[in-house]
Amino acid sequence: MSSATAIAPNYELIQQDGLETSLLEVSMGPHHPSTHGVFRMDVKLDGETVVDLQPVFGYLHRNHEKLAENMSYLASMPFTDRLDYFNSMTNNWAYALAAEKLVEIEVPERAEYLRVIMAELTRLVNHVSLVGFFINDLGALGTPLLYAFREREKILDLFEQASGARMMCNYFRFGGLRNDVPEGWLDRARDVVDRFPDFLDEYEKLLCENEIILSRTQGVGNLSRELAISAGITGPMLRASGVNYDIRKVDKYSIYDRFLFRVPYSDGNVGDCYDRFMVRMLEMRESIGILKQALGGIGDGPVLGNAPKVFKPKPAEVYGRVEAPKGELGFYLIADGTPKPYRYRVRPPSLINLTVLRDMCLGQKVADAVIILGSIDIVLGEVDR
Amino acid sequence: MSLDLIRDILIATVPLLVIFPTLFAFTTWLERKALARIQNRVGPNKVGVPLTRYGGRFSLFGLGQPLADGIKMLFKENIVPRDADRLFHLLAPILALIPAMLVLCFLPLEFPWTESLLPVQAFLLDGAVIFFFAITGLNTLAIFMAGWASRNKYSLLGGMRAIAQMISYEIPLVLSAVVVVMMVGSLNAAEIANAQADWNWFVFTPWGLAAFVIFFIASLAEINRSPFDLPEAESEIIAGYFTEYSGFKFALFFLGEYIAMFAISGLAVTLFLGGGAGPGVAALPWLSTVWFIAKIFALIAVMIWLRGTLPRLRVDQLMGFAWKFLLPLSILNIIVAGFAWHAQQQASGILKAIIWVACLLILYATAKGLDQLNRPNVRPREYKYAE
Amino acid sequence: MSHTVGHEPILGKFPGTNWDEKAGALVVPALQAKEIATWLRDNDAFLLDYCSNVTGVDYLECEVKEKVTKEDGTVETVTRTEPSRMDVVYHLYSMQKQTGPLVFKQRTKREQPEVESLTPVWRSCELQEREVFDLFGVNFKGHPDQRRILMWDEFEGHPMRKDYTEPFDYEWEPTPHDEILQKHQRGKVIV
Amino acid sequence: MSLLGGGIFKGMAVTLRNFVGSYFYKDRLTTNDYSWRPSDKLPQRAGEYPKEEGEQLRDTTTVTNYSRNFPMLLHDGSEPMDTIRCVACQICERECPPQCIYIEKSTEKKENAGGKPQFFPATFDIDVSVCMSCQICVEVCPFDAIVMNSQFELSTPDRFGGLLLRRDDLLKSNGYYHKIHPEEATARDKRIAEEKAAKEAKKKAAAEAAKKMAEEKAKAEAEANEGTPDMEENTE
Repeated sequence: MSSATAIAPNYELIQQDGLETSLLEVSMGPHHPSTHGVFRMDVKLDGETVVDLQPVFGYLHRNHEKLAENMSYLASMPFTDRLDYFNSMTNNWAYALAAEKLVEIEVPERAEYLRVIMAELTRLVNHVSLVGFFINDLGALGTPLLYAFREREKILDLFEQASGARMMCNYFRFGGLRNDVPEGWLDRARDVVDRFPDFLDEYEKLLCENEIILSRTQGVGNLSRELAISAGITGPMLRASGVNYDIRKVDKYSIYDRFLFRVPYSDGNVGDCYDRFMVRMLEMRESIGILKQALGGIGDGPVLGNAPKVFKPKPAEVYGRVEAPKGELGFYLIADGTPKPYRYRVRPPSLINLTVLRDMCLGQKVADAVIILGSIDIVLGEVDR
Repeated sequence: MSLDLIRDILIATVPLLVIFPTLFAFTTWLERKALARIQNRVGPNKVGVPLTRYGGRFSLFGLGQPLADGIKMLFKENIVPRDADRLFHLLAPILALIPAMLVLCFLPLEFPWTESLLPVQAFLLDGAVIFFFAITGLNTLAIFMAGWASRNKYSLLGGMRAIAQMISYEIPLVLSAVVVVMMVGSLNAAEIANAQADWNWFVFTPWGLAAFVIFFIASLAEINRSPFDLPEAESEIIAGYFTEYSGFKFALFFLGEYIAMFAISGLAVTLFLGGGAGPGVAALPWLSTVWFIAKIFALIAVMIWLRGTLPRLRVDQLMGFAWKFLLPLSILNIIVAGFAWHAQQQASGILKAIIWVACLLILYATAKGLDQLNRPNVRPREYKYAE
Repeated sequence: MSHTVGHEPILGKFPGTNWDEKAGALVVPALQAKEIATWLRDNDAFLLDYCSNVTGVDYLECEVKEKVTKEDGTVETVTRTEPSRMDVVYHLYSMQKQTGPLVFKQRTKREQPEVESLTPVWRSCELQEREVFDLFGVNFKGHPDQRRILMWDEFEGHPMRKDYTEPFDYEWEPTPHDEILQKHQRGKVIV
Repeated sequence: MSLLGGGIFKGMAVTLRNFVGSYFYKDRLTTNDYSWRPSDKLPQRAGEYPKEEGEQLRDTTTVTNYSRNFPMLLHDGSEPMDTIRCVACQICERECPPQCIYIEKSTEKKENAGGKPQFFPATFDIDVSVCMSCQICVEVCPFDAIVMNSQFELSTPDRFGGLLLRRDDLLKSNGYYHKIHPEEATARDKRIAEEKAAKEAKKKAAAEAAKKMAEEKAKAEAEANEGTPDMEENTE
């Protein structure tokens, strides 16, 4: 049952003095309070120490790819919202990006700016609530989480005003956006963005120097640089392991080359939960910088290019990817000349980041397994698809 | 048994049985309300008195909530897992409540009506402090019983954690109380409280302060309060030892936990915070009870505040903290207290101040050193930025 | 956009490979895949250390109409039969050189497909190859832990295959416009 | 050397500030207190929001001018079925991602808002237990007949019938649409008017062109009949 590539410590049944003991097998999940959805970890415990761990998923599997292969290109756009339901905007974007590559549609400039604004707001939403959930897994009584939700609420209001929905935004279209933002939206967005750093200061004061958080997270769930690259880890988790790789910088998709921003990454000595937590905290500050530039530079114009309503691309294969808050979100589309994609594949960052869960958890305490899972930042809608 | 004795027993026990469960109901409301406000929520504000549905102006800040909770608990189904040990599953919550209620008797509470009625104060036991620790120790047994009888792996883990934690933290708890016992020279709770009259609270001495801090931290662990709520760590082991409890059994556990909270806070007040001492006590003796309970609530407020702020420790760090930090510190504190107390007996004002400052410095430096020794590499880090 | 990876050296080094111009992909015979993948990862010219995406593509046997320009310049539509096949597609990037993607395809037959597992080369393939095994039924030789990942263990069939037909689904979500509703009204389905 | 436990004290200061602040600053408190609303004004059944014209529930942030929940069908006049915009073309049924729309076309035609005899939906059901509020039907509709409603109090004890919205439940007037989504409705009406004007202009132009052509034809015929040699000059 165990993966041969992982290094398992050679635990055996302890038999001393004729006393027969065995390992405690605990099935954590699928309805455990802190497995972030219907995720299960089959954990073998020696006392409190994790000896073996097998992630089990698929409880939320709905064969999103097959569904999408049986409907038109546009119709699977709302389903992408449901992948990573925290970040529907970036999911939309990744899909739109891939489809736009397929038919080569130009996106108007205002739409590009709005896309960047939406994506960075999404990143704020994701990171701020991830940190909240993470501290919740550490055992805080939801206080940081509720502070995070307080701020998230303001951003979700912005989403609702623009797209009509708070989480399942379904806002992006091939060649732009569904509709322009309403009057006064940009000012409200500026207001939210201007006040966000105050909240971050408060948040950092609450969390970043707390001795308990420091000692709980440092040295826990170490992920080496080499393993992170080999295992295809992406996003903040990769940068926490000391690799400077951000698709916004590498691909320069959309108009990210117009903004000045920095990518925080650790020195790669440990790559533990603390690094992953801090990289996200620092990334939020950079997102605010991008948002300020984008909200300052946005001009007037149309938001939807001349995309055809009936979408019938020529046979081709494309792979479009964006830096979603959780990592590289890619869409691999194969068109065969019909209105439906022949092959539609989602490259889910959450699932692939889980590859190293076992390696990080072995030898740690059971309480650490929970926070390591929390620091990976998974959403089961995306893992199971 | 004479009628008088029965009367005395009733007079002495009934107030405890009435006051503290009432305070428990109030405390659950207070905790929910305070935590809600800490988390920028409103908290219970609907259930009024008497249990009005939409509250409105009769909601009284939701004070009816504990009553509604209690009624809900009473009428909930009592679920026992199929393979559980039914007898011990039933006994555990009762056993958890009894020691907590029992130790309330040793608190030097003076009710105004008992004074005139009782020939002797029933609970003025000479070995009160010892008894207190002895009886609170029983709580561990109840918790492990619950964990074992539930036949649930999470419960078992919670029970095992509880045993390890409570036994470990009892040592610094007792050792920090030893300082006060040394100063007073008595184990009698009332005598300890009386020794602190006229603002001579032990918390105002350096060794008393250190002992109080250790006592408070250890008591948090002893009653499973955040950040030491490992036996019931929600994010790791569901609800720990009471995962499989529902309905009134759960309510008993809950009650036991809060009563234990009152009891240990009451002991902390007795040992370090002057007992019932406070302004106006000399004129109105019953005010001392009010002061005593007010001090208990001050400590409970801090506990709630801590619960709203802090995450939980890990199990090995928890044990390390007890054995490698609190234990050496409390032993050092006893030594420091012994020497300093003798030194300051003959000293004048300035010298006394110097001794006290020196004591504080020694204790703080030791604590800091122990902290460094225990976690040498734990500190905030620097991060790089790529343009 | 990304800096593309030149594929010519690979074709020179490994004669069995060929370049699919239409898909922009390197097609590799299944037996050689691991060797080529290791070379691509370690060779200084490529350093493709990051395998981003692994997926399968199922091609049924189909008739393709192609316009062929004859020698005399006339255009004629030719119908030919494309054989069925199964592709396993890898998208490779280099984190060190920040280049990519190189699309890397293992092509195999559709019935009882078997390819070489690249999990020993890139760990990121581990869960994704399991997923391809689960949903397409491709057998990965050398995969350390090949079992179903998204579907339950007792599940029969491979749902992402193009010819997969779902069995009568007892977990059908009843809606008012289905025969299920009628059955429900007759009291035959308990929901 | 930092203070022992300094980080914890800092955190406690933050929580204390939030504790106090939640009593004084409204924007710290994100939860909405409904208790100001008398019990007889609490929503009792579906369709209670918004209660009055222009009321957008200031106390909640969940219903804004732009929020959408489930689709509704638009009509223009007082008698819904006389002015229904939908012509039962079934595009939305085909495009609906979760397949929650069910349409049966009428057998005979009937005059609709445009004044032309058109088909109309004999049945138009939306199963809101399946609908995912994606608005694709609104986008693909060529007749602006279906738009999003923001009504969200839809709970019902009947899982099947109660969550199946029939045509008559779905029919809402354009005035209601203006009330719940003022900006969007205005923009849509403007666009429809423009399109109509353009269509009419085109029609007019076409008619004129036809007329002109007819005239010219007549003229040419007349001229041909007359057989005058000036024709070439005329055309120049």
